[in-house]
Amino acid sequence: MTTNDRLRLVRDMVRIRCAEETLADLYRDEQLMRTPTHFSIGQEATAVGVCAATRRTDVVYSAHRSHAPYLAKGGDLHALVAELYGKATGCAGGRGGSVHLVDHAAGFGGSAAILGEMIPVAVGAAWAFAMEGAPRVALTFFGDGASEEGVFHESLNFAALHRLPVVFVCENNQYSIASPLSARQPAGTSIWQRALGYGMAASRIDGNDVFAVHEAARGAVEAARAGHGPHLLELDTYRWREHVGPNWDEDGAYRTHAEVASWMGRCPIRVAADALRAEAPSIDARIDTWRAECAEEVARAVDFARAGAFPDVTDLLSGVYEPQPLAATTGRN
Amino acid sequence: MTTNDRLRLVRDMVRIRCAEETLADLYRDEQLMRTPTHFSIGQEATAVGVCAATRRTDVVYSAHRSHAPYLAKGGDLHALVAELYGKATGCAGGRGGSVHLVDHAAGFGGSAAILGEMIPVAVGAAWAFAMEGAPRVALTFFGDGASEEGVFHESLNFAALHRLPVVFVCENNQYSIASPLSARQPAGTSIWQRALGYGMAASRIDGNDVFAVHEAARGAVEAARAGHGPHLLELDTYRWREHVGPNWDEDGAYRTHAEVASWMGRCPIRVAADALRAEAPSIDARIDTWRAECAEEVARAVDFARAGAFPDVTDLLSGVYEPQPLAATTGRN
Amino acid sequence: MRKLTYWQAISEATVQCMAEDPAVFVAGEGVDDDKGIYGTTRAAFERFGPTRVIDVPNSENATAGIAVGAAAMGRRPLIVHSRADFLFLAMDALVNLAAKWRYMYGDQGGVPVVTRAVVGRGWGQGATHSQSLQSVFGHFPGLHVAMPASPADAKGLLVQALRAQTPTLLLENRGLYRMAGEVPEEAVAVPFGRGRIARPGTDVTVVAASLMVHEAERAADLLAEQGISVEVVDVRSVRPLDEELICASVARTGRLVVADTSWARYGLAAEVAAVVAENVFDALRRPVRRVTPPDCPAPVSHPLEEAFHPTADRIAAACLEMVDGGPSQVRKLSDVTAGFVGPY
Amino acid sequence: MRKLTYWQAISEATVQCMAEDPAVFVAGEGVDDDKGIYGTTRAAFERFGPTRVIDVPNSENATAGIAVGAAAMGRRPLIVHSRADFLFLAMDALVNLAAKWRYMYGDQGGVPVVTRAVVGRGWGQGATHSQSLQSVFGHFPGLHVAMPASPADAKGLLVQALRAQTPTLLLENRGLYRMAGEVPEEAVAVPFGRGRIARPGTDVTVVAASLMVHEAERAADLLAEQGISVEVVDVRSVRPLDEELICASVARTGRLVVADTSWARYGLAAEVAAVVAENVFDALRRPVRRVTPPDCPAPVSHPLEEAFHPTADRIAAACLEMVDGGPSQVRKLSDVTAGFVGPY
Ligand SMILES: Cc1ncc(C[n+]2csc(CCOP(=O)(O)OP(=O)(O)O)c2C)c(N)n1
Ligand SMILES: Cc1ncc(C[n+]2csc(CCOP(=O)(O)OP(=O)(O)O)c2C)c(N)n1
Ligand SMILES: [Mg+2]
Ligand SMILES: [Mg+2]
Repeated sequence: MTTNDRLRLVRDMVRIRCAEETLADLYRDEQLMRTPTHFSIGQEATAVGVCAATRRTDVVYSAHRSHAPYLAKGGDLHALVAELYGKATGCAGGRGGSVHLVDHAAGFGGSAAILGEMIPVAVGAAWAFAMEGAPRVALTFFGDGASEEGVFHESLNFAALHRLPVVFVCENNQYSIASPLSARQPAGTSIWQRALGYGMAASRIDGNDVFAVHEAARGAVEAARAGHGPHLLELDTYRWREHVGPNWDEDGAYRTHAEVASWMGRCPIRVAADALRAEAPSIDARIDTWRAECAEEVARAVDFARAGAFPDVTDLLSGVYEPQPLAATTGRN
Repeated sequence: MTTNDRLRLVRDMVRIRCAEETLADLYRDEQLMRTPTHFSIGQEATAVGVCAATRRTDVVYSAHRSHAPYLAKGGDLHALVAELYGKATGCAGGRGGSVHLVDHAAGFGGSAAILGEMIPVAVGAAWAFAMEGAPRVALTFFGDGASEEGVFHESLNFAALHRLPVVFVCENNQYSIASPLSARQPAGTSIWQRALGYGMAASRIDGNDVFAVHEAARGAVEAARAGHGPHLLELDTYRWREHVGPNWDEDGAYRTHAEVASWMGRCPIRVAADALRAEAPSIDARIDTWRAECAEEVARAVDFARAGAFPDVTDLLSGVYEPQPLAATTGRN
Repeated sequence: MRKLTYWQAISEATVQCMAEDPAVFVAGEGVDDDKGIYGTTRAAFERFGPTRVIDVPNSENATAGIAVGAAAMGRRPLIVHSRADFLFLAMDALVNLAAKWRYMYGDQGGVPVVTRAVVGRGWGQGATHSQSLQSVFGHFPGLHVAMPASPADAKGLLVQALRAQTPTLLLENRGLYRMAGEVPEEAVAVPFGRGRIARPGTDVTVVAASLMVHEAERAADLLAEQGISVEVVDVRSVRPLDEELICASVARTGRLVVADTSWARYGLAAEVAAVVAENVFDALRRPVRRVTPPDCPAPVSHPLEEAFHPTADRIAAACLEMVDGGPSQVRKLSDVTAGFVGPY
Repeated sequence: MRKLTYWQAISEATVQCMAEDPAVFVAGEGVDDDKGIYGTTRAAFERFGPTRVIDVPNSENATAGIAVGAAAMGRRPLIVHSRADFLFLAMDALVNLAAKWRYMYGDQGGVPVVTRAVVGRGWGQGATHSQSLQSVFGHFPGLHVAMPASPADAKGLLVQALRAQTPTLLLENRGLYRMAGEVPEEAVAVPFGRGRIARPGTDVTVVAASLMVHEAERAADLLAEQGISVEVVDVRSVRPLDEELICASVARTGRLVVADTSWARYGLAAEVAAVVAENVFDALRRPVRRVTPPDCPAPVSHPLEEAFHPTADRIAAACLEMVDGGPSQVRKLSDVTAGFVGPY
């Protein structure tokens, strides 16, 4: 990786951080984004490190914590913000909200709010690529909590059985809402090791080290593309804000200020900047510049979102099906 | 284990074999047992070896291939046969059929026809025992095919997390209906190893060697009882007859005569008899005697079943709920 | 009588039933959480601790099967889901096993698994966080399914469920938790299968459950100003369903509106209409009207969401249309749950 | 026109659609099996081999989600379940994701996953191997759900499903596979949402789907002997539902019987009754009757099973009751599927 490549990873993290922090403030203050929203603040290295290892033609699916994967894969920022504002100009036309982002042009296949739901979807996409002989890879982001869903295992089994080009990206942020891993998975075990039971390649990486994530992801994505089958990446990281919503919640109800602070000390942007300082001494100034650029970009996106029209209420029923007549009597299908 | 204990295991296998062979003949010839029936002929060592390691107060659940676990746990033979004939005297009053056997007095908690369904049920029973501090163990029989259901993994995770007294008994007979393992699970992997991903004790045993099965099961059951948590036993075995029904199906459609013959050469009764011959030279004569005794017992059970009344059609609606009035107008709840 | 909110009534029922029966325990994702599922499980956790109010992994299917197994061994599990939509993952265990257990195993005992599930609504809950599955579960013999509308019923039906031998689903609408009402101090059971006349009237019958009972009552208030008398029937449980009460009301009024939070097709509204068509069709003076969400998934965008959820206004309009010679318009109401403020 | 059995018609549709569109593939537990799901997938396997007719692990939830992913990338999966009861395990992916996909992601394309599922019946299939889930899936906007009664419709509706952009569930009753009927040689699509008058009549309307259409026709034959003229409406698809056809028929006859293989509560029979109560209530001269299984799980024991499944006899009796002054009894018929011989 060249220094420029590495700088680009940092820039992408800064951009996502800046976008999410701005959106969190607006979300809290304005109360105009009426959609349950799960911020990735503190977890940017996973999305950025992984997505930078993909091509535009590869397709990424994610769970509810979706802004970072969407933006990292190249999803349109304007369309994201408009979606949060519920506007017709949103990436899902205002119908889906924060948990149902999509950008086909960028290769972001969709995010979903039901735990584990997109894991088999990525496997199915990979199966389609394998059937076509297309050199494409499917990826799916999900949390440590989602790995407890049976469909996670069913999906791993199927992907390994057919050696499909799919990369399972588990963002292990240690919690499922307020439940720590220790309340949900047996002590002394880990998620990546379960993949070994399917004969699948798997690795555990420091998810706050964007370069390590990127290197592992590149290996996994290219191996998948070359027909060597699936890979599971378990990326240890941490969310700074509350599970859903813009606030901080280090009040001891389920985690302490000290725990949050220690992870903030390992901020993925700071970790990357520190690692780069020797080869790019101007890194801090660059970060400031990027932050300013991104603030402007986000401001424009917010303006765009605000200016957009709400979906027309008369369109409430359109798009349930491909166009077809409803029953004349009752307007139902 | 004393020689007598070992002889009793053989006797139990002979009894189950004899019962199932007789029932298979009647099932085919009379067409009076109108219930899809999955025989365990050839797989007797798993049920007998495992159940002999349990106490009456322990509870066993099974999947559709349920006669052998039911009988091995001490389930009433008369009530089994009557159930197959659909009689009110059946163990489930004729309502459940072959796939819904139950005998609470014997500690046979139930069998079910949906793959994987009884796996969490055994975990829940074990949880109840743990909550009560009762020295009881729950066990669940299921096939290699059922281990592909997500609920298998969810159940393992939960059992390991809470170190529950449950033993997972996977009868790996190499097939799910006509699908070989190779079409369903990744090459080079095995079911027992997946349990290791939950930090659970697990072992793979020759499922046609009743003594090996018994020893492993005793260890697993007693460890569970002592609070050391769950265990998964993968028992390699083979069914001789077709998946469902009384016939042979070694016609090459999905398996060959040679394959079936090779497993019949490793008949669990013959394997056990050979192993015992040195310490119990009369083993073959004993087997003949047992067979004769069991034939009589089964004949009596068949007479009992035939003599029993069908459930009264006027009782069709009873037992859906604890007694309660139906809607006066339509007889519905 | 003293008043409690809906969530307090559920909390109190849980604590009282746990105190009276040591076999009762609560399990679910986040039930031990600070927020305690809108407060409903918090008091139980504080009083009985983590051995009886137990957080579980995100494994809805296994959790339901585990509850069946625990119930088969004499425990009384109360499983809680923060959204009813997650029940699809638990449906095999609940419908193929729990519902059929007693019958299929020859009536030798049931598995009284009690499941509470929250129906989301508002603040962009969207297509997969706002579904109310009463008809989907209500279709299956062997289950009880209830939708308490008042704090008293929220308590009484839960008490009944935790004492009886039937697997039961209780659907609770998020919009109800902060509503207050009179609730008996004691743990008094409310039987399943008996509806209640939430408000007597003579011109039109509105049959509803859960949140829609309140919308119907608000519609009734509105129409009373115009001299139209609406009878509101709260079915309380959708299985068993109190056919007699519904039919008796329609026999009196001759007009039926059914209001429901789920879709019309194969929904609660369909069943109520069918019961009337079977039993008192000749009392009907007007076509039956179903007031339900339109035939689309729940959208997120605020104006669409507002148009999606059925309200008092739409119930009132449906009633008005039926009453010959009545006024053609009434003033507009705001949503009964409009008090909710974000962020969520 | 040449005749095919129901299973042959499905097989032919599958082969023709696979030949016409290389994106179509078949997946399911045992679809590559010798027996080929009652023969329906065998010809496809023989012609297109294991890369397009693919056995899958016993993982119904993942299989459904995988189908959604494959469809999102332009493939056309046809998933087959040997029993509809297994669909509970696939319900999250089908209802929470496939059904909502187009709408929830802003109408940028759908995921045309086609699912075939066999409804069992007879030979002690029992409580968990004989359920027909039309109303459970039919409740949800975004899906198409059909229940072909004839070989021609089995072919035509499958062709339509495999060419359209909507996630679709096709429920096939096991008792129909060996029935023969005229089937066009070409792959001609039958549209969803258009029912058919299976038999015209003037005295009573019987609305049914799938196997119950045949039971209704047999009941009609029987009653014709008594001078009673029964009109049989085959709805073909339960979502969309052909309300116009149903209402037009009832408007003519003034009498409605709905016959269904699933329970009355919240079932197809409820919905049809509701549609009539909404639109042509004043045409009704008699109370609506639902002929469905009684309110219990399916029992195994033969006499109970016989009493459980609704038959031509019960339909005929329901019609008779409605026709004023008609005879009070008709001769007894045997079950339309009585030809099935075991062992199973
Ligand atoms: C099937 C299902 N069960 C429960 C939930 C409720 N829920 C939403 S997010 C969440 C936590 C998930 O934790 P994890 O997968 O680790 O992701 P994180 O939020 O930590 O990123 C839960 C339990 C859900 N959306 N879907
Ligand atoms: C959820 C579900 N899917 C599919 C089936 C159909 N089915 C019945 S038995 C069986 C084979 C199961 O194989 P295995 O678990 O290995 O048990 P075996 O029959 O070999 O003893 C299948 C697929 C089912 N009963 N339940
Ligand atoms: Mg997490
Ligand atoms: Mg097997």
